[in-house]
Order: sequence, then structure tokens, then C-alpha cells
Amino acid sequence: MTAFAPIRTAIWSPRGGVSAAVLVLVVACALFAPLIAPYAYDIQNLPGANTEPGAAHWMGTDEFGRDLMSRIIYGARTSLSVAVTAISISVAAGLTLGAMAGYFGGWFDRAVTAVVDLTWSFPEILIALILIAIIGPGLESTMVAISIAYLAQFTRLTRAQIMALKNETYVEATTNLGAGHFHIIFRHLLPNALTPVIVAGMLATGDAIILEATLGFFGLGAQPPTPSWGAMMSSGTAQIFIAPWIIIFPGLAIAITVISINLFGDALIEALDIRNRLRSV
Amino acid sequence: MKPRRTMRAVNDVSLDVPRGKVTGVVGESGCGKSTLARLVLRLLEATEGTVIFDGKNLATQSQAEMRKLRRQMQMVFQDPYSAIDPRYTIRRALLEPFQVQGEAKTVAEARATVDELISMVGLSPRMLDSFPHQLSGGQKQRVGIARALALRPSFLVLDEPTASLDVSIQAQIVDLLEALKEELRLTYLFISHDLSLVRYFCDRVVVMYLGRVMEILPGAKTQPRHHYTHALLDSNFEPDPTRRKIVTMLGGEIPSPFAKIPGCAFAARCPAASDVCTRERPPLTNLGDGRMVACHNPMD
Amino acid sequence: MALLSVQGISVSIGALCPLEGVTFDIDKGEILGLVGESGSGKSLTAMCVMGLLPRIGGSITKGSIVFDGRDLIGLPEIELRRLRGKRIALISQNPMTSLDPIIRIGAQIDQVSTLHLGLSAEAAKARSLELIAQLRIPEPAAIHRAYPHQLSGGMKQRIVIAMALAADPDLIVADEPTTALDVTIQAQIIQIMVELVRDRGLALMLITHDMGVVAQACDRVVVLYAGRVAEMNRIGEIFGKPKHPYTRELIRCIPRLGQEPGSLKGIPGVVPSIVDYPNGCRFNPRCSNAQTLCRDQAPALEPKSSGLAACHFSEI
Amino acid sequence: MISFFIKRLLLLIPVFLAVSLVIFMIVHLVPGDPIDNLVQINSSPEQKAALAAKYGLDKPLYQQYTIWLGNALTGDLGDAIILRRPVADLIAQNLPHSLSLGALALLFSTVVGITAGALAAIYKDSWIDRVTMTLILLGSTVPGFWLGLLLIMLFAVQLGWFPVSGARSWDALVLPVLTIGLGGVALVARVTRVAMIETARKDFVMMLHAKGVPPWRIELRHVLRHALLPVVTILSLRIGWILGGAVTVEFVFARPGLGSLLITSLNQRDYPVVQGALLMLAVAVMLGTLLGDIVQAAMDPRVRERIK
Amino acid sequence: QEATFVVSAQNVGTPSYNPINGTQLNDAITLIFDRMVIQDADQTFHGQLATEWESTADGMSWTFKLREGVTFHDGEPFNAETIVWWIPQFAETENAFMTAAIESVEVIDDLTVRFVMANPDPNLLSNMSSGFMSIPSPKAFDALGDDFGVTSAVGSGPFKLESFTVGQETVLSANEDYAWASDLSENQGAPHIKTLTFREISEDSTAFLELSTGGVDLLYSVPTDFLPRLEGEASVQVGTMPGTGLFYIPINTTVEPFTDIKVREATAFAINQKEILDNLYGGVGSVANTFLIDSLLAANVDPALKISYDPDRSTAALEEAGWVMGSDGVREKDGTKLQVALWTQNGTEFKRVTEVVQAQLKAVGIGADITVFDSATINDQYRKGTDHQLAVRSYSWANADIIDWFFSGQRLGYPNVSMWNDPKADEMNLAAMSGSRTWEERVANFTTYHEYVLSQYVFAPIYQPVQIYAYDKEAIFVPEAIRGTRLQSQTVVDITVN
Ligand SMILES: Nc1ncnc2c1ncn2[C@@H]1O[C@H](COP(=O)(O)OP(=O)(O)OP(=O)(O)O)[C@@H](O)[C@H]1O
Ligand SMILES: Nc1ncnc2c1ncn2[C@@H]1O[C@H](COP(=O)(O)OP(=O)(O)OP(=O)(O)O)[C@@H](O)[C@H]1O
Ligand SMILES: [Mg+2]
Ligand SMILES: [Mg+2]
Repeated sequence: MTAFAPIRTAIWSPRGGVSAAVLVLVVACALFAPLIAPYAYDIQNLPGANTEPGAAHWMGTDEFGRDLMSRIIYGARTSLSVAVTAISISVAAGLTLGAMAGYFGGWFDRAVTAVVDLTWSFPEILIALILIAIIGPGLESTMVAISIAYLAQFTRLTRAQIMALKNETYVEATTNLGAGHFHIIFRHLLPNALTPVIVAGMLATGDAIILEATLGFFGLGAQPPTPSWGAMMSSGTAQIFIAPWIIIFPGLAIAITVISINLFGDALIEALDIRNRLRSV
Repeated sequence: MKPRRTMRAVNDVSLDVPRGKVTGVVGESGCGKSTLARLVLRLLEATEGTVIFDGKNLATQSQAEMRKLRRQMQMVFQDPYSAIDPRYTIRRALLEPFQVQGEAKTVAEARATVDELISMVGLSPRMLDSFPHQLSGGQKQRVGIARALALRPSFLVLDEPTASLDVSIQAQIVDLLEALKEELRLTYLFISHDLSLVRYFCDRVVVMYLGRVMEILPGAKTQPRHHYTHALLDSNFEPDPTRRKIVTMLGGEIPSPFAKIPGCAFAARCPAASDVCTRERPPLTNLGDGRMVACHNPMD
Repeated sequence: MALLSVQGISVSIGALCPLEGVTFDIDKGEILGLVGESGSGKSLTAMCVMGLLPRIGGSITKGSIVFDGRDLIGLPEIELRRLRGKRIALISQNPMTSLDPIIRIGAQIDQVSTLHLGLSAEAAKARSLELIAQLRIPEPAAIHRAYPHQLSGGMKQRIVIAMALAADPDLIVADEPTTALDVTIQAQIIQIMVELVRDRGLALMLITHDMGVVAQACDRVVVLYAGRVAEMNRIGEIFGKPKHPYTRELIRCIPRLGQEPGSLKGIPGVVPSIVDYPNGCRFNPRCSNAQTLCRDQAPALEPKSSGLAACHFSEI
Repeated sequence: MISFFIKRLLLLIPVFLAVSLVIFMIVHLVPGDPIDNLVQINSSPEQKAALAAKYGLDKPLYQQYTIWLGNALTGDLGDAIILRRPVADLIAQNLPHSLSLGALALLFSTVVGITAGALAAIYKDSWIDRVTMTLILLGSTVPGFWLGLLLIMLFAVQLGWFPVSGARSWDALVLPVLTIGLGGVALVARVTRVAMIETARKDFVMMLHAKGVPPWRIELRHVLRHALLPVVTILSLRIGWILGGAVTVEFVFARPGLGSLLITSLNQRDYPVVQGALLMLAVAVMLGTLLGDIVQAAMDPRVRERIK
Repeated sequence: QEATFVVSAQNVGTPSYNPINGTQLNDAITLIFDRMVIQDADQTFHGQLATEWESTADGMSWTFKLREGVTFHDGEPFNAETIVWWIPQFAETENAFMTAAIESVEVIDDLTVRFVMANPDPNLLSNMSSGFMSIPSPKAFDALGDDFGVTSAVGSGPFKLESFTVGQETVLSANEDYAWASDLSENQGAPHIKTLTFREISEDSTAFLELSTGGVDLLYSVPTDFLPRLEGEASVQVGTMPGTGLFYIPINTTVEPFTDIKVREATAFAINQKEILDNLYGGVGSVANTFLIDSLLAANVDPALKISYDPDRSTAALEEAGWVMGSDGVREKDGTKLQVALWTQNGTEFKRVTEVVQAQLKAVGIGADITVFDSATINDQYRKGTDHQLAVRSYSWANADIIDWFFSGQRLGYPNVSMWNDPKADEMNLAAMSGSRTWEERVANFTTYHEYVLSQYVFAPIYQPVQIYAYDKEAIFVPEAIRGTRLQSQTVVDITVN
């Protein structure tokens, strides 16, 4: 019933429709990369390095002579899965922390809020770099770093939601039926708090893709030869003058994906009419 | 950090609710009516005093005992619009009381139960699969009543159950409540700011002002002795153009609930206030016939 | 000729048509009550009169609103703005939210008189102080300096009234001015407003759903039901000899002092929702006298023995 | 009200202690020993031990912490191990650059963001709204280092208006400010737009229209003023971000700054610098929120009331 | 008469100009300070503050004649007393090994000193030509203490330090009294450039753009990637100098499968050095076939021991060791895959070489998983654990004793990343390090040691970079031939501003 109606509304709005189509395309690229990509992502052809875009290689080749288009298609896998996994972890942790803080209040709430506020006000990039320095490089640590960098946002959002929902009459009504905390939190508060958090998570996925790219600039993130858009852009910086396409295409991929995520997110926010709830952060 | 300011939303209130009767509580917005309701049902812990329900002191009940007791005492809320989880269908909302009380039901039992409940409040079982936002305010309030009745309580707190409804619907609900009371032998604590409604509906009337009980009237038609009750009655616009009257306007403003008032809470606005009134708090004195008043210079 | 005459206006907001053929008029020195259940279109009618309908995305599709001889429909926005606040003032439903919370009370009242009367800052302040005092608010100077949140609801509502009076309007539209207030305060406010109208010879359009207020304050009453006028009549007729079954039922629903227990019965059925108004007379599903005609054909608002009513069988 | 802020400051003390402990611990969780980066080929374990003793790295952690914190409170953040100078000096050297860059970028994103957000809100759902917001969104999807290089190529190489890099003249600030500022514009513009649209729906705005106040005056004098409140909150939380988040831009434009000082020191495991700079940032963040509160209080009488 | 140079990216953040206890020095060091001797590109030594020197046949004594009339920037004279003060300063510093063989310094006369050696050190001249043995003004050095090189630095070089902001820039001004340039310089007086600024830019693209817009005049190092673009710039002149660095893959000899020398051999011969040189470096630089840079005499090993790409030999070795090709292109033995860890560190160059190495290993059936660390973490990983396998690393050192540093049995783990612990090798190490009396003997000992290391395949050599510098030829004139191993004072004093 109503659960899908807003999504449908969002898709049928002009902005929402176009951006949803782009996102479906990007996700399809990620899922079916081996079927779509014209070449393998890691086959080097050093003599054919830095070839301009042309018939054989629509987006040209990189500094190892690898087909750029194939790498961008496979890169969708890495970039999306890093962003999505990281944000999912972050959302899950944020929901738990935020729900506990918002529901129980007291010193626990104050401690969580203080810590979370502080991490929130530090630049994500710094948090990520420090964490990666602690846990070592690799995709997993990149994900952990990104998820911690965004944890604050979801914790705050969930907390604010729960605080507001906690005062709803139906919560009191259910308590009066004899329900315990567990029932209240899991049957009433969290389900109602979920939508804005998920939409915020979706919007943060876009930021996470950019953060992954920026971490790539510091040489962190996906380990070669696994392609990720961010890593491709950062290693392409060296080629900027002789083979600009190596950095332009991944940059475009990032920009298009992030813009689509934002536009679709906006359309969803409008359709779900949760703008003011997202603001309560 | 918020500065700590303590306020007493409800201050030294004593009253009893006789079985099988309708006890009404009136008072202006913010005077602590809902807080009183919450205290009575132990949805809030009182800082002082006790609530004895059916011979049991609620404050000393364990969680499990309390849960059992809650089957006996239920509440209908002021705002029907938010009294049902917007994500729940009416059916699910009506089954929740049993789920919470750990009372498993077969599919058939569940169906029969909700059908019965919904017809009891005069709604069609067709509505069971709707969501709250698809119902009108009056219908939602009926669902709220059905839900409160699900566990077959003997005591119902009605916190301004019609305040957000139109008159034509308010009358329906009041009618329904009257019928249910007879049918199920319920005891009501009926809270309202509408003096006419309380006097129409209730056997006894408790008048509150700023968290305190000003007066308890044994019968709906008893003449008030307290100046506040009098002012309240006076401010009531009678729906009769032939009986227009000039309201004797009360001076002063309602004091802030944070203010510490040593004397009578109404002293600042009372036309008959004397020195004592501002200094000393008038006790709630029994005037006989179940009539009680907290006033130094009661009217005659 | 009436100061304000609204003739058969219909309003559409998107695909919805929340008002249909609303007709009434007000004269100087008169208090016209506008009653009806929630959602019946009372506030929208006020919006139409204020010319603010476009602000909420609505438009008047039919009818005319003639104020002091001029049709407001089709008047350019700049002209309307000269009327708003100056000749037609609004007192809104919720005093708590009608004042800008971060601007001093005084400045908000001053704004009206500087804008419309061209007063200097000092003159405006003096005028505001006078108005505040007239509304029996103690310590006008302190109030002038205060922020809205420092005032109680009743005081705020009086400030809104002062704001409405600041430019000496001819017509005041008061949209449920006391709904958010306590009974004792409500009585004060209504009384102040009635006195003002009588003293200054203003016209007041008083929107409310409280029949008690109507009974005590109004000269004539317009009863709205589901976006249409059910009846317009003098106050005595409304309470004494209502011409429309809805009016009759409505009066019956009000609890009175001394009423017999068990005698209060609501109007059966539910208020129709704007998305599925019934055919014919919109009250027909709840009306005890409804006939086939009522279900098929919408009754026109026509003169009855007194006032106007929209009922096929009103004289029965 | 002054007493409120003093109280707020006092309340920050436990937060400060907690944060300093976290910062201290975090740095010690990072694997890698700064001494190893110091020693040359052929140095002996004794030399390393001597060095460790010199920087107090041989003491138990809790002792290191109390010593460090005690000194930090007197303004002595210790000596950098690799950079061999007082950390306080290093911070003093870098902070002005971060501050000027940050402040100007903040100013830029605030001014441009608010203007764009207000325009978009006033012309809500028109092409002006669409175009402004899409452009702004586009600006925020380009990673900083890449945007920086693009700006250099356009404004420094092609047009020759500004120097490519460095921090020697005021005009060298323009491109870095643009790079960071453009990223922040999106945030400010979106918050402004949404806040304005929401405020415009409030009853008191309708009341202003009913008073006959001209619409432009309502938008600018009332609605925008309200919309600035959330913008102030967001911006005050961004102080740390502004001082420390310019790392990529500092790299690309070869500028000094707290962010790059932090990252370089982190890579070199120069504990005292990392700790000092992080502590500095934390203090800035705390002061930032405090400043935010003050500005809020100045703008909103309700906040003043609450804190009285 | 002003110029701006950009130091090489890896020198960004050099903390101080203190030669004695500094561990990292940037290109400006030789402009502020003079050294006793300097080395030319052809490895010959030329006097700078020393005019003549000789050593006894047993290598136990060295006598240096000092130049006359040299004064430090603070007016202090340079003479034998300076040397007597100077040498002991190294004790207890991280650079102590430079002077470790010197037992004492004797003053012969005001301008003659003799070093009495504790043991012969044929490497002494080489050490003395290094920037770490630049000579500071004793008075300033003692007065400034830890601040020397940080707040101020006083030497006798052609330029005076005006200001230094770490990570940012160093401003030098010409020392107008300078009259003691070495015979390698044409200009025997004060430098032509009056104000010289060294900027530190870590992003190569930015540095390049600065040069092409005329924002700076000279880049000390340019990545090969930029060569095609630089050659297109009319005003830019590019030059190269032999490098001192070498890229290689240390192989952990204590971890399966590399305990088997055959697998190590296969790994070493799987690396196609030529392919890397041609494709990643555009043919600039040279392949590495030994552990030492070509310019060192100990690099002249038996050609049969040189390691250069031989896929057949590589495959044969793997087959012999029992690793058979699997269906996915990775070999296996007894159900184990020949899949190894390949570490590398942050930086475009490292990552690129590593990616090609990964592909080349794959070509002979060795699968490799890359992990990228930052340079601090990677060393720490070596110190912590011993289960690493392969890595792409590089070093920069122009002396054969680097073999000792990386392969001595006393430094297992780090820096002996190969974990190579071989008694025979350690014997050779001892002979080479402290058993050589003359330069020739030292060369011979190191060559033997080097050859043995090569024969055990404890590493795989990859590439020897060259140093590429570039300058704006419309702005400055740089002599065609760069004197010395780097662009140092002997050349800079001859640079003129157009
Ligand atoms: N959770 C709370 N925290 C702080 N103050 C509260 C809380 N709940 C109620 N109050 C305050 O306690 C006082 C009494 O509130 P209560 O809700 O009981 O009033 P009420 O009589 O039910 O009013 P209404 O007619 O508006 O429902 C009010 O001043 C209210 O502001
Ligand atoms: N901005 C709007 N957009 C769409 N529909 C609206 C809008 N404003 C009002 N309506 C609809 O118009 C109808 C009349 O609304 P109006 O606000 O005039 O009712 P009312 O009589 O003032 O009710 P209440 O007593 O609740 O204030 C309602 O059905 C409402 O849903
Ligand atoms: Mg209440
Ligand atoms: Mg209304």
C-alpha cells in the first residue's frame, strides 16, 4: 500500500524520473559489470597506454593501457559498494545509538550527544585519515572510516526523531496498555523514525562517494588494480596534461551519480513530505 | 544544558473516584488535568503522594504486576489524531493490546475480537484495514475508545476526548461513552475544559486551577462556592441569543506555572481576595454533602 | 449598500473545489458570524476577503467580492496591498504563531501605522502605546518593548487585535480569534471586540465554530456546511427558527447547562471529506428528512421566510 | 546572560578533558614510532632509547598524558619530534593561513550561499530555482583537489589573473577560497532555501501579508532573518571543518595550514604535532559552538530567554 | 636578480638546515654551507674548503689543507680550530656513523689538520662530500643549540639564510663576500642571483603549472609523466642528471613459498625491467640489474649474476620447484595457490610500478595482491611482523654500504626486509664494512659481497630513475653541464638571471 506510493510519486516527478533512471543504470553497471564491460578491468597493454578516446576504446585507455570505460563500469561496483556498505553500517549504528540516546535520555544521551557533536564538527576527511592511519589501508578500513565519519549525522537524526516521537500520544497509549521499552522502541519508534534516516542515508551515499574519491587523493581506498572512481581520478592527476580523459570520465561518473542521488533524494523528500523532519538534526 | 526550573504541574491533589460513577475534572488549559490523568495511571511517577486503585498502591507495584493492573485501567486521549501509530492499520492497532499483554490469539479469535470491538464503538468492520490517516477525527476517536476497551477495563480515564472534535461529532462521542458506561459498567474519570459538557456528563465535578483542586461539587447542578468556579461559569457563553449577558471580566493574568504562589493560586484574579488569600493557602475543606472547597472566603 | 458583499464565490485549490457559491454581506457596525464544522471553508472565505488566496495557491473561479463599491477580484496586487491592513484587517486564529517571534511587539504594531498612515516612528509608537492601553493591557511601554514569547496567549491575541486596529480599518476579519484561548480569557477577548465594533462602527466578520460565542456576539450568522452556505440569517432566527436542517441539528448538539443526561445526541454520520462530497445537497447523508431530490439536486441558496437557506424542504 | 556563557564555558571543561584524552589515545593507537622516522641508517638501539627519553616517549601512557595536558594548559604543546620546533610555534605559523583561508571561504559560501538560497526560495519552483540549485549541486560534486586544479588551469594558466599557488600575496588566496567556498555554497544555499520556504509557510508571514507589508520586505526583513538561524547553527558547527578540512586544497595550492600540518605529521607519526593540532581544532570547535550560541542569542530573543 | 626554485616533492617538509643532526636535508643545504670536498659527476673529488688532502697507505691518517680567507656569514673565520670543534659534534647524533672512523683531529697549523683514524675508512671523502658534513659556524651553532637550522642557519656558503618556513619556503640572499667557490664553478665570486627563494610544493602538477606560467624559475625534479608536456613548452628547458635511487622488490626469504630459492629466482627473473622503463618512464632512466646504482664501482659484477628479465628461466624455475599452472593462470602446488602479498607505499609512482609488477608476476603464474601503505605504516609493519612477502620499494643512496644496511643479519625485519640471515654473507659484510684499508680494497670486498647477494635472489631489481630538472630558460641561464651529482652550489653560483 502506502509504503511504495511516495516512491512512485518521486519517480513520476520529472527530476525524480530522470535521476532514478540514471541511478538504475549505474546500479546495473555495478551488478552486471562483467557482462557490460567491453574489456577486463585489469588487462594491461603498456604500449597502448594513454590512448585517446576512439572506436576501440570509447573513453580511451589509462596509463597502463587498460580500457577506461571497462574500468569505470567495474569502478561503479567498488565506489557504490564502498559508499553503500559504509553508509549502511553508519545508518545501522546511528539508529541504535540514536534510538538509545533519544529514548533513555539522561547521562547516556548527554555522553553520546557530546561525542557525536564533536565528531560531527571535525572534517570527515580528517576523521577518515586518522582512522585509516590506525587501522591500516584497504577497502574495509575505508568503509569503516567513512561510516564513522557519517555516524554522527545519523545518530543525531535518529535521536531527534525518537525524541519527537517519544512524545506522540500513541507511545503513551501503548505504554498504558502495559508495553515495555523493547516493544515501544522496535514496534513504534524505530519504524516511524526510519524513513528520514534512510533518505538522509541515501543522500549521504553521494557524499561518501566523493569522500572515497578524496581519500583516493591521499592514496587510500581501493587497492590496485581494483578500480574505483576516486582512485582512478587521483592516479589520473599525474596524467592530467597528457591524457586528461583519465581523470575527466571518472569525475563525470562521480558527478552524474552524486547529482542523481541528490535529485532523487530531493524528490523522495518531497514525496514523503519529510523535509521538516530531516531539518530537526 | 537547560537551566533547571522545577514546576509543580499538579500540586497536592486529593480526590477519589467512586466506582461506577463519572467524576469530572475541569480547568483551563495547562492547569494540570492531563498530568493528573498520567499520575492516576502511573504513566508518570508522582513525587509525593499515593494512588490507590482497587485497594492497591500503584507506586509499589512491580513491572509485571503493573502490566496486569493496566488491563483494568485504560485511557482515551485528548488528540485522536496522534493516538494511533500512523503505520498501523486499525486492525493491528486493535490487536496490539493483546500482543502487549502476551495474549496470543488464533486468526479466527483475532478476527472475532476486532470485529466485536469495532462494532461496539459504532464503526463498520470494513474500516479495519484502513490506516488512521484515512479516518475522520471522530472515527479515530472511536478507534481510540475501542482500543482502550479491548482489555475489558473497569476504569477509564477520558482526557478531553472531544476537545479536538466538532460539536456534532462531540455529541456523538459523548453519546457513545454514555452508552458504553451503562453496557460495560465502567467507571470514568472525565477530563475537560468545557464546564457545560462536564456538568452535563458527570456525577461529580472537580475544579482545578494551576495544579490545585479549587472545589469539588457533588452533583452537576450544585451551585459553586468558589470564586474561580463562579468565574468559570460566568465566562461560559450560553448558546442562547436571548440570554445575552455582560461578562464580569476577571482582572489580571494567569500566573506562570513556574511561579511559586504561597497563598491561593487564584488570589491574583479573585474579586473577593483578601490579605490571607495571598499569604496562606486555603485548605480543601469539606462542607458536607460531598461538597469541598478551598477558599478563605467562599461565596454563599 | 453593504460595506462588503460577497456574491457566489467559488474557490479552487489545485483540483479541489473547497468553496462553492458562497454568498453573504456585512454592513458597517455589524457583527457577522461565520460558523461551520472544521474543514467547511471558514478560513478560506476569510482568505478570499483578504485577497490572500493566491498565497496558498488558490484562486477564485466565480463570483464577486465588492468592498465599499469596488470589486476586489481582478484588482491588481498593489491595490489590494493598500486595502489590506488599512481598510480590511485580519485577526488570525492562532495568536501564538501570528506574531514574528524575533521582532519586538511594538515594532510589529508600529509597522502597520507607518506603512498605511505614513506616521513617523515616534508617532507610530505613540499610537501603538495608546492602542495597547485601550485593549486594557497593563504597562504598555513594557509590552511595546517585549518579544512575543514573553506574553501570555491572551495578551498576544490582544496585540494582534491592536495590530488590526492600528490603521483604523473599516472591516475586521477575525478567524477563530479565541479558539486557542482559555474560557475566561476568551470571554474577555470577545467582549473587547464587541465593544470595539460598537464604539467605532466597524464591521466584523467573526469566524468561529463555537455557537456560544455566536449566540452572545453576532447580529447575523452565515452557516457553512462542506464548502457551501447552508443558511444565512439573523441570530434570533438561527437559534429560534433555523431554516436549514443542519443548522437545527447543530444547535441541538450543544450541551447546555441543565440539560437532561442522555439527551445529547450527535448528528449521525461523518462530515464529508472534500475529496468526496456527496451529490445533491451535501448534508443529505446525515439529514433525517432527506428525499430523493436532496440526493440528486443541490438546493440553491434562496430567500426563505427569513434570511437565506439552501434546502429543498426548509419550510417543512 | 554573561553568566550563562560562563557556565557554558565551565561545562566545556569536562568535554575538553574527555576530548583531550581521546585525542591523546587516538594518536597512540596509530601504529608507527616517530623515533624510527628520525634515525638514520646505522643508528644504534641506545641512540633510539636516548631519543625516546628525550621526547618522554619512554614513560607510561598516563604519565605522558598528564604531563602533556598540564603543559598544554600553559600553552606549551611540547616539541615536534620530526619538525624539531615547539608545536605551539608550528600552530601559530599555520593557524593564520587556515584562519584567513577558512574565514574568507566561509564568508564566500555564506554570502553566495545565502544569496543563491534566498533567490531560489523566493522564486521557488521557477527556472531560477532549478538552475541555481542545479549549478550549486554540480559545484559540490567535484572533489576539492580536482576543482582546485581546474580553477588553476582556468584562472591562473589560461587567464593569468591569479598566481598558481603559494601564500605570499592576497591574490593567491582567491583560488583556494573559491575552491573551498564553492563546496560550502551548496550546504548554505540548501539550508537557506529550505528554511526560507518553511518560514514562508508560517502563520506570522501570512499575517504580515495581511498587514499589507510589501512582499520583498517580508522576504528580506522577516523570512530571511529567520532562515539565517539554522544557517548560523550549521556554520558554527563547521568551524573545525573550515580550519582543518582544507587539506586537499592546501596540498594542491601548496599552502600552509592546520589541515596539511596535521596530515603530514600524522604520516610522519609526529605525535606532539598531531596532538597539538587536534587539540587546537577541538578547542576551536568548542569555541565555535559557543560563538554560534552567542550569535543565535543575538538574533533570537527566544534563545536569549531560554538561556537566562 | 631574483629567482625562485622548487625543491623536489620528496623534500617537502624538510624540518631543518642543521647538517649535523638533520636526517633529511633539502637542496638548499649546499648553498648555505660549504663542505670540505665536493664530488663531481664523474665521481672525482674536488676541494672546496679543503684545498689538498692525502692519506697514509694504511688508511689510518688523513691530512687536509684548508682554504685561506674563508669566513662564515657571521664573520667568524674558518680554520683548523673549526675542524677540531666540528668533528666531535657528530658524536651521539644520528649522523655519527659519518665520522665514526675518526678517532681524533690534530691541528698541524692554522690551516692544516690531521684526522687520526680508529680504523681505515676508504669512504671518508665520500662522506665529507655529503650535505650532512656541511660545516656550520661554531659560534652560531653553539649559541643557537636546538634552534640551529630552524630559526637561523649560519655557514660559509654562497647564500645566507634569510628566512625559513618549514613546508613553505626558504629565502636566501647572496653572500657578497663569497670568494671561495670550488674549481668546478666558473664564477669565483659572489653568486649572480641576489635573492633566491626555495618553494616547497608537494603536488607535482601545481609545480609544473607554476613553471609554465612563470611563477617559478626552476624545478629540482619533474616526474617523467610531465616530460612530453614540458618539451612542448617553448620557454622550458629540461635536463637530466644521473640519479642515486633504485627501485627493487625485497623478497622475504623466511616465508613460504620464498624459502625456496627457485621461487625467488623465478620472481626475480619475472620482472621485465625494460617494459617498465619504456612504458612507465618513457625510456628515461635505466633498468636495474643489480642492487647498486650503475655509477658505483661495486655494481660491476659478473654479468652472469645480473638479474634481467628472462621469462623462460622464471617458468623453468617454477616448474622445477613443483608449481604447476592452474586454470586461472595462477600456479599451484599440493592444492596451494601461488598467491602472494605485494606491498607498496603511497604515491603515484610506487603504485604504478607495483601494478605493472603485479601483471608481470601474473604472466609467469604468480598471483599477487597489492596493499598500499603510507611510508610510515609500511616500515612499522616490517617492525611488527615477519610474515610479509613481496614489496616494491626504493632507496636513494650513492654508496655500496647500502647492501650492509638492507641485508646485514643484524637488522632482520627492518631494514633487512628480506629477513636474510646467512653466516657467509655476514662474513663478507664484515670484510667490506670495516676490513678495507683502501678505496680499491673496499670496492673489491663490496663487489664480492654484492655478487653473493645477487646469487641468492633475495630481491628483484627494477629501475634506476634519473633526476629530471626543468627551468624557465627565458628567466634564468643555467650552465649546460651540471657539476656534481646534483644541482648544488657549484652550479647554482653560475646561474644568472636574464
Ligand atoms: N513533560 C512536561 N514537561 C514540562 N512541563 C510539562 C510537561 N507536561 C506538562 N507540563 C506542564 O504542566 C502543566 C500542566 O500540563 P497538563 O498537560 O497537565 O495541562 P492540561 O490541563 O492537560 O492542559 P490542556 O488543557 O492544554 O490539555 C502545563 O503548564 C504544562 O506546560
Ligand atoms: N492550502 C490548501 N491546500 C489545499 N486544500 C486546502 C488548503 N487550505 C484549506 N484547504 C481545504 O479547504 C477546505 C476548507 O478549509 P478551511 O481551512 O477553510 O476550513 P475551516 O472551516 O477554516 O476549518 P477549521 O475549523 O479547521 O479551521 C478544507 O477541506 C481544507 O482541506
Ligand atoms: Mg491536557
Ligand atoms: Mg480555519
